Amino acid sequence: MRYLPLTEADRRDMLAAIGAPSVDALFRDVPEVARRKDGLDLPPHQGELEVERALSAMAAKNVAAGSVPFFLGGGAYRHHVPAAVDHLIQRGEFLTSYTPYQPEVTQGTLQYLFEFQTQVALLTGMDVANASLYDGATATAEAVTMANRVTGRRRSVLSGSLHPHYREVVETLARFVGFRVDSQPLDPAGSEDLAALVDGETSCVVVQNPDFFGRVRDLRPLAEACHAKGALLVVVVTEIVSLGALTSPGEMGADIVAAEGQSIGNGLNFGGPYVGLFATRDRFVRQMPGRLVGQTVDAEGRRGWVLTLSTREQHIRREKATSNICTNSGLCTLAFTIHLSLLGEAGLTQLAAINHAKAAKLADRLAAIPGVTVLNDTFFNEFTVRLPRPAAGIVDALAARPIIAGVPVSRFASGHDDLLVLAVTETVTDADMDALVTALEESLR
Amino acid sequence: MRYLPLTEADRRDMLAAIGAPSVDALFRDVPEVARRKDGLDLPPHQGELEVERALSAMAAKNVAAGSVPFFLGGGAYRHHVPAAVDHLIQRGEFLTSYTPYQPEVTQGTLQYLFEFQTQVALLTGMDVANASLYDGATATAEAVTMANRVTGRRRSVLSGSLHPHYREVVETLARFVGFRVDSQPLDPAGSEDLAALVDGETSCVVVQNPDFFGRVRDLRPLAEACHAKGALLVVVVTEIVSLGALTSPGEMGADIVAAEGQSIGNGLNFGGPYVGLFATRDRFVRQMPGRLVGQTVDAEGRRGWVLTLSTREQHIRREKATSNICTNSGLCTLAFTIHLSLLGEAGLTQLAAINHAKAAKLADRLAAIPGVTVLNDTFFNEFTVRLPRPAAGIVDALAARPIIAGVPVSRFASGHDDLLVLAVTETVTDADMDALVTALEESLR
Amino acid sequence: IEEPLIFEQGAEGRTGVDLPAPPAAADRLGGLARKGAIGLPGLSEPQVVRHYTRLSQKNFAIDSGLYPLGSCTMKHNPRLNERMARLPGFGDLHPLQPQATIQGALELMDQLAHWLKTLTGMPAVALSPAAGAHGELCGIMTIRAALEARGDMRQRILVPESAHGTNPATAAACGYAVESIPANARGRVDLEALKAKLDSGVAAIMLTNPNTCGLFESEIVEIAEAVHKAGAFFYCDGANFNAIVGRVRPADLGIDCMHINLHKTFSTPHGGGGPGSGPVVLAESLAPYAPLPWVVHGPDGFRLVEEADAASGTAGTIGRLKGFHGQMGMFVRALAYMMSHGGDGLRQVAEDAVLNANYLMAGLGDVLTASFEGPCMHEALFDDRFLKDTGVTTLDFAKAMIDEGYHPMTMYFPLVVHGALLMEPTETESKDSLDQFIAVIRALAERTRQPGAAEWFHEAPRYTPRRRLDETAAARKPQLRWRPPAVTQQAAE
Amino acid sequence: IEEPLIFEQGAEGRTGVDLPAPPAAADRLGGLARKGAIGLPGLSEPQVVRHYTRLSQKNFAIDSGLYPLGSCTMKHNPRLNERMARLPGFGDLHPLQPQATIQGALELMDQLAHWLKTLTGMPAVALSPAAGAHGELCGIMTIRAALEARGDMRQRILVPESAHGTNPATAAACGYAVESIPANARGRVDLEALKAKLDSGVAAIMLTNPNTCGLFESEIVEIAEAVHKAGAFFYCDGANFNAIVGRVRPADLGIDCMHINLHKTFSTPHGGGGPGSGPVVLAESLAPYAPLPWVVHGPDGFRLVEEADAASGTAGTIGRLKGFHGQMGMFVRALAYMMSHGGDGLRQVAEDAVLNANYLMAGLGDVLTASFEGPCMHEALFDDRFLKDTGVTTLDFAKAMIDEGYHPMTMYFPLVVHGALLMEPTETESKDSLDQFIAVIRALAERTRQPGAAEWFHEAPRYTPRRRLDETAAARKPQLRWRPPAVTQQAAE
Repeated sequence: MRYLPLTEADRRDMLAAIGAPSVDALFRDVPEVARRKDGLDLPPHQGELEVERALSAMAAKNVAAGSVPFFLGGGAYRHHVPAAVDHLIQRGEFLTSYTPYQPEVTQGTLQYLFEFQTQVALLTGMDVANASLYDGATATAEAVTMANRVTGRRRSVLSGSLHPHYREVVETLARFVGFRVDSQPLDPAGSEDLAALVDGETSCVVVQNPDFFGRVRDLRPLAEACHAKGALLVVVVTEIVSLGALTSPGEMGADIVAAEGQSIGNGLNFGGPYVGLFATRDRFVRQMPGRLVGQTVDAEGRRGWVLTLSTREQHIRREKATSNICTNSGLCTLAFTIHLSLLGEAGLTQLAAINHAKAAKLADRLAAIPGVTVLNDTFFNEFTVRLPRPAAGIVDALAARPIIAGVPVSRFASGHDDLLVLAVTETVTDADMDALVTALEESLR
Repeated sequence: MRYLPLTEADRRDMLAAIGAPSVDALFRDVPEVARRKDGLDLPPHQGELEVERALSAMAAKNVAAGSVPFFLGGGAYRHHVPAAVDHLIQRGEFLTSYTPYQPEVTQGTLQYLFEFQTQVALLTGMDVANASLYDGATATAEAVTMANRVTGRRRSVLSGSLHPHYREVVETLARFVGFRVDSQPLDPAGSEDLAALVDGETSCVVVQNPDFFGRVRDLRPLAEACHAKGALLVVVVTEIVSLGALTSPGEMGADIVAAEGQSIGNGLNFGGPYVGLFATRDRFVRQMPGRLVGQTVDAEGRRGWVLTLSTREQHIRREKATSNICTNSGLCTLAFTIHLSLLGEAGLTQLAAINHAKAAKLADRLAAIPGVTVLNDTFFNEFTVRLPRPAAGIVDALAARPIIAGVPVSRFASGHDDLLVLAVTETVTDADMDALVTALEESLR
Repeated sequence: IEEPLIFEQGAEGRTGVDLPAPPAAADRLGGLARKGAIGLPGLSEPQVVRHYTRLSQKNFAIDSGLYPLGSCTMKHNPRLNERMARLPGFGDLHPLQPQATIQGALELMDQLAHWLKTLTGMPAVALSPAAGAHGELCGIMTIRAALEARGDMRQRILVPESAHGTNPATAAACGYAVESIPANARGRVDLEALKAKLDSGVAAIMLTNPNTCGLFESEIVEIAEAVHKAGAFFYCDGANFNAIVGRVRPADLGIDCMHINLHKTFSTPHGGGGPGSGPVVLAESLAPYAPLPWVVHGPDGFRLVEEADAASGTAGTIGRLKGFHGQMGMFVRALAYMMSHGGDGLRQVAEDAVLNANYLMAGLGDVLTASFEGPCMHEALFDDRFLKDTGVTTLDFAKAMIDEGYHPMTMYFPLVVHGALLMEPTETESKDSLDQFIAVIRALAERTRQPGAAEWFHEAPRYTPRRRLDETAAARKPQLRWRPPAVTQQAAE
Repeated sequence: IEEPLIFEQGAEGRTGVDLPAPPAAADRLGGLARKGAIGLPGLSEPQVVRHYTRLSQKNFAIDSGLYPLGSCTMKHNPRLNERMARLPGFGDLHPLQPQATIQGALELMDQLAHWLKTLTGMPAVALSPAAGAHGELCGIMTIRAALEARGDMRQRILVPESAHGTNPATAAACGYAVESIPANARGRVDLEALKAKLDSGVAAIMLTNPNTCGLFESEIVEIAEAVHKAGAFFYCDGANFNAIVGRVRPADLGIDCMHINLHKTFSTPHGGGGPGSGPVVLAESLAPYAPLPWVVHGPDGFRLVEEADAASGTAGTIGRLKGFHGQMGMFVRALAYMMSHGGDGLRQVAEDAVLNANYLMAGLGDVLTASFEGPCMHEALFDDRFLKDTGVTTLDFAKAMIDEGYHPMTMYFPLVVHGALLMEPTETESKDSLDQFIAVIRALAERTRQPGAAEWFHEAPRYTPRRRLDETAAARKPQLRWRPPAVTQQAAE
């Protein structure tokens, strides 16, 4: 048992020191009915080599994104993460430490969280950001409940171009917490009029930008409509790299930004762990969920950092807390912060430009295929095409070649069988695009 | 230029501070004829993604050992290295530090080298070991020159079952340093009588155990013969894991042990970097090559470690040094030490037992194939078979299946075309053996 | 050594990445291209590597020493698990890939579910919750859904005084009124007080077992019976499952629903505060309400069910709790951990964890003040009676431990004892390590009785990158981000 | 915190690995099975991880701060290179695999050779030397082989006073007598003194350029001409190639042979003292003598030539210098580094390295005492005149730097100046970093003039895991390994 340092001799000596006749005696408070004398029906311990072999065999049954031409987005994006990021987050001092409750010996964690909060605030154009939530979807749900708290209202309007998973998570919460959600129908045409839906009972409107179909929206009119009725505008961003190229939600009048940070620093990981970004205006800070790091001074007057405003949190306020959240995405946050530090202003804006230009290139190439139309006038690195046949079948056929062509909208809702959402990042090569175009042409023949 | 922190503005400011009109002015001592105004004919800088793609494409043109049934040894062995080893050696404090010349800030390196020296001494059964050399072959050459220094003689006898590369490295050195080497012919039969070759001019006999063909030898008679004539016995070990099962060279009377440590902690790496182990008797310590760490105390009387006996070394003694060696295999040494710490007494002996038992199993299975005979009565995890056809052709044919079947002796010397040396470690599965046996049977049909 | 913020190290135009020029193409941003600068600093790779290396050196971690933070299970994190999570087939897999290309991932989820179900004796598990508190939310929602399905709109949830703060917070988040149950003198739930509160308005009880005093709820079977008799559900906070894994199956205790912190019992790294993973095991009565997605066996291998639908039996689901399918990276690590230990090793984990805690209790019981009589489970709870009249507080004592090279234990929790010190050594500490720790704590405990102790302890820690930090100032006027000096100056004017 | 040796932490039967039981089989060890125990300690994985983590925390490294060790080129080590070296196609490749299965590896070696040849202007390169000193051995052997081939048995090698110790040691190891050439007042080789020694008995000169004073040998072309006129070869120690890479090709200086420390110029990690890699570039006249193996293009792709043989043109080879084919792991890292920088970036490397050193020189020239005038190359050399009458030695000064958070520069080398301080910042330090360093050194230099300075400096370092260590005691009675306490006790009696 390579992880267990006690030897049989240690165990004997320790039982003697405790004065217990056996380990069983230490479990004497367990009711007789629940004491398992025999082992469970599970395999015995195995060495590293054996475990590695078994798990590698499972992994080999999957098609890794990097091994094929790959055009999937839909809330998770394949970007290149510099090697230094993974190297640094694996340092034991980061990997194996806990929530920084003891600031004197966790200044490392606290300082990077402070840097993270600043980066997120800058990116989103907001005043202040927290130290992360689980992911973009749960951050969106927290944004809605926060808007309810801030406004004292209990009706929120969700755009039909919000990522369907995000919508569903908000709806689940609404059902059990007991607030009202007006979810608009899926809106590939971009014709919904959200401003018209805002009324005096509305706590917030939730809108995604770029939206689920990839469309870029000018949110300023909507922000004005919300504010005119005392409602908040919640802006969701699933592809945070887009903010290297686009006007920030803050500039367009957002009151809360809930975003998925996976694109920076974090791998696809089959959907998790990811990192939920959450930013808002200074005046709402005491209604924010999640952990916050603040600057202060130590006993000798030196600058330092601590967890702060924890009177919002469950471990202090218990049932009166702003949220039950206790865990953040610490290590994913660190990866985000390191990657964004490496990128810097110049790197992020150039990365965004590359993503955009490559997506534009693919959009033009696909539009040239007979029977294929590109739905979007505007987009960042993701767009939607209408195919002459159901997209799901084509995606499955291309997967066998193997090309991962995108996500069919039918995966989330019926009635849009012919729509396919594709994303293009800096990792996509011209050869990848050639392969997709050729394969698509052939499958449409 | 991601690795270069100076900005153009920095460069301007710095030149001003220096008082130089341009960077070119700083290179004014370079003769005009050698100043390159234009760039060299080399590609321009590239990002991580591009470099990773190019190198991954090269790597993909190789057949990684772990991806196929694999039976190659011959001085490099594929063992499973626990994940903790690579994790720890990549810590920046180990990876990016220099030779521990400043002991106050390198106690980490010094302590692990001291642990390493102790581990090597224990394994080999010798009094003392140095902090490593480049690899087993160069360690063997250093052993011979050290024997020359110790005995004041200039003739060494090399066993015909010494790894051919090791023999060649000693011969190269002998030619240029100017000492005599009696290399015995390749000896698959194990019939050479080395004791008879020792005379009053002999500084040392060099013998490998287990030898190149895998044979395990009792070296005690040879040690006695050497010592009787005032010569030293140099024992070479290419598979250090064998010492978990075998009587150590020290117990059999070796005066110097030169060994390859790759098997513990280090990957195959296509032949390097590896780690040369070098151990000897206390009385010869001042004639040892390479770095040594010794225990001492600091100004407050606390135990600590320093590089010591450096008066043997080139940076102090210059042309009078025991060797010109300056670099060791620091990081490989660390990997060795960590892996061996994880193994411990129980782990190493069990690992050796598994290797041995698996090799025995394969030997028996191959012996059962018509036309195939196993040459060795004794072996550890490597043995030699005689095939009814030239081994090289069979190895190439099996490589296409793909199975890496072993090393044909013809790779090193003519006249032994039918011999194939195979190694079996804990990483070989029953399925691997099945594949080899089947393929071999088929190719011999 | 001081380490400035990255914002204080940046220079314009410098970057830590090299990117090719973008292909020329007309902009499709619809006039919404960013106009101003973002304000991010430019650093080179060497600067970034050094910066975060130096920051890491200001942290204490399991890898640096004993980290006896009670209730947090700071055990060794095997590096094999990190390597496995980074296999391209897991780490570089998109959650929305076609099902044919993710069969190994679904198999892994199925395997993990199998282990969790076997270890708990429960028939179903929901994998998607992202953390313990998220698992609680999931559990309480399934309970509410089950009650609603039988038309039973109960309004209250009972929570012991000693509970983690997440328990009442979760109950409240789901719209329940929270009622506290007192502890008895033995540090367990007062069964009679509980029974007194149980009626047809109670939806559930949320109980931690072993509880946060490090004690096994010895009357748990009776509690379960009483709860079920009242028509309520029994939610168990599984944060302390480490103490009993392989020896006790929660199903055998009458529990209906329990979250499991993979980052505690199954050793996925705490990572400075996350990510976690909080799967929830469910009894037969709650299984139909499990959140989406479900992994099911189909004719062509494994299949993800993502939409509520009668055909797949998911019509009762509470719906989706999280984007995509759960914390896959943590699933891989947890399964690697389980397979490494095996059934036999996990049982040994519980035994050694409990043995280590009792050894601490035995080694410190005469100098500190144990709150309850022994034996404890995986953690040893002391209160601050031993500090009486010394002028030293629990906090002071903890800070002094830091200077001795240890991370403090959990303090002031659970709330049921005064000035609590809750120590959880975990099973991955050696006897040598515990002996050294005991010696240091004993010496510190003795020092509290010496003259000048109050002042000496109050000054601790002395040898850390920072001395005690002013938390009050931080909260009074929060500075939650860096701003350029000019702006700060303006603000100060 | 004290960290015991692993031997002091072991327990019998404990292990950090889990291995299956070996299959039953009769022993084929010929009666030589090990009888006694080896004496290795048993530790669990958590203990081992913590032990080596803690040891690492006692080290200074580039990742922790400026490491201005002159002549060592302690520059940033990119992590991409570590990742590339670990690709299974490189890291998990056996050196004796069939050629068809190693084409990518041979292509990589060929590519690396191409870069090295282009950067140096030389037509051939030997990749197998394992380190700089090994490369020197290779170079001197090829020179000797070339001389022997023309029947010219010269006996002497000329080496400047300022040379690295490896130069004379290598020459001596190859059986040559070593003669020293003095430096002139400008810190360069004294051309006239050199010419006076050059005769038909001289096999070669070994020169470092830029030299160890951080200066370019401005008369190097004249030196080369004189050497060649005498029928000797010009060996260049390429340790300082970093200063000129991309700007100056050694071939254009008349050099016949030069080793290149991949771990310096091309940033493979120093790793606490190794492994290194020391390829040697060779002029046309020396190329036929290059050591085995050679990578050649064959009809079926790349091929390794491993035996001397007229058909492949390798008949003249000096033979094999090392097991297998060289430090492949370092080749991958170096090529990744070269490709990342490109031709343009490497030139910038040299420029920034030289700029940084001159900036240090300018910033410190008035408080320290520079040994020579004029722009330096990649390192700044000072001597100890500034310490005159202070009672502070170069060593003391260096140890005081440690307490300020810096690794000392190289001390007492080169030998041509008194109490040398040789500082090499490298191109991967930022201006901010240098400014901070300059400020600290200036303050220290001022402090040497203050009362009590001698004592204060002599007491440094104070804040390190250990204070100054007694090196004399270590050498007088060497303890080079741990022994169990009982044995130690016996020995002490």
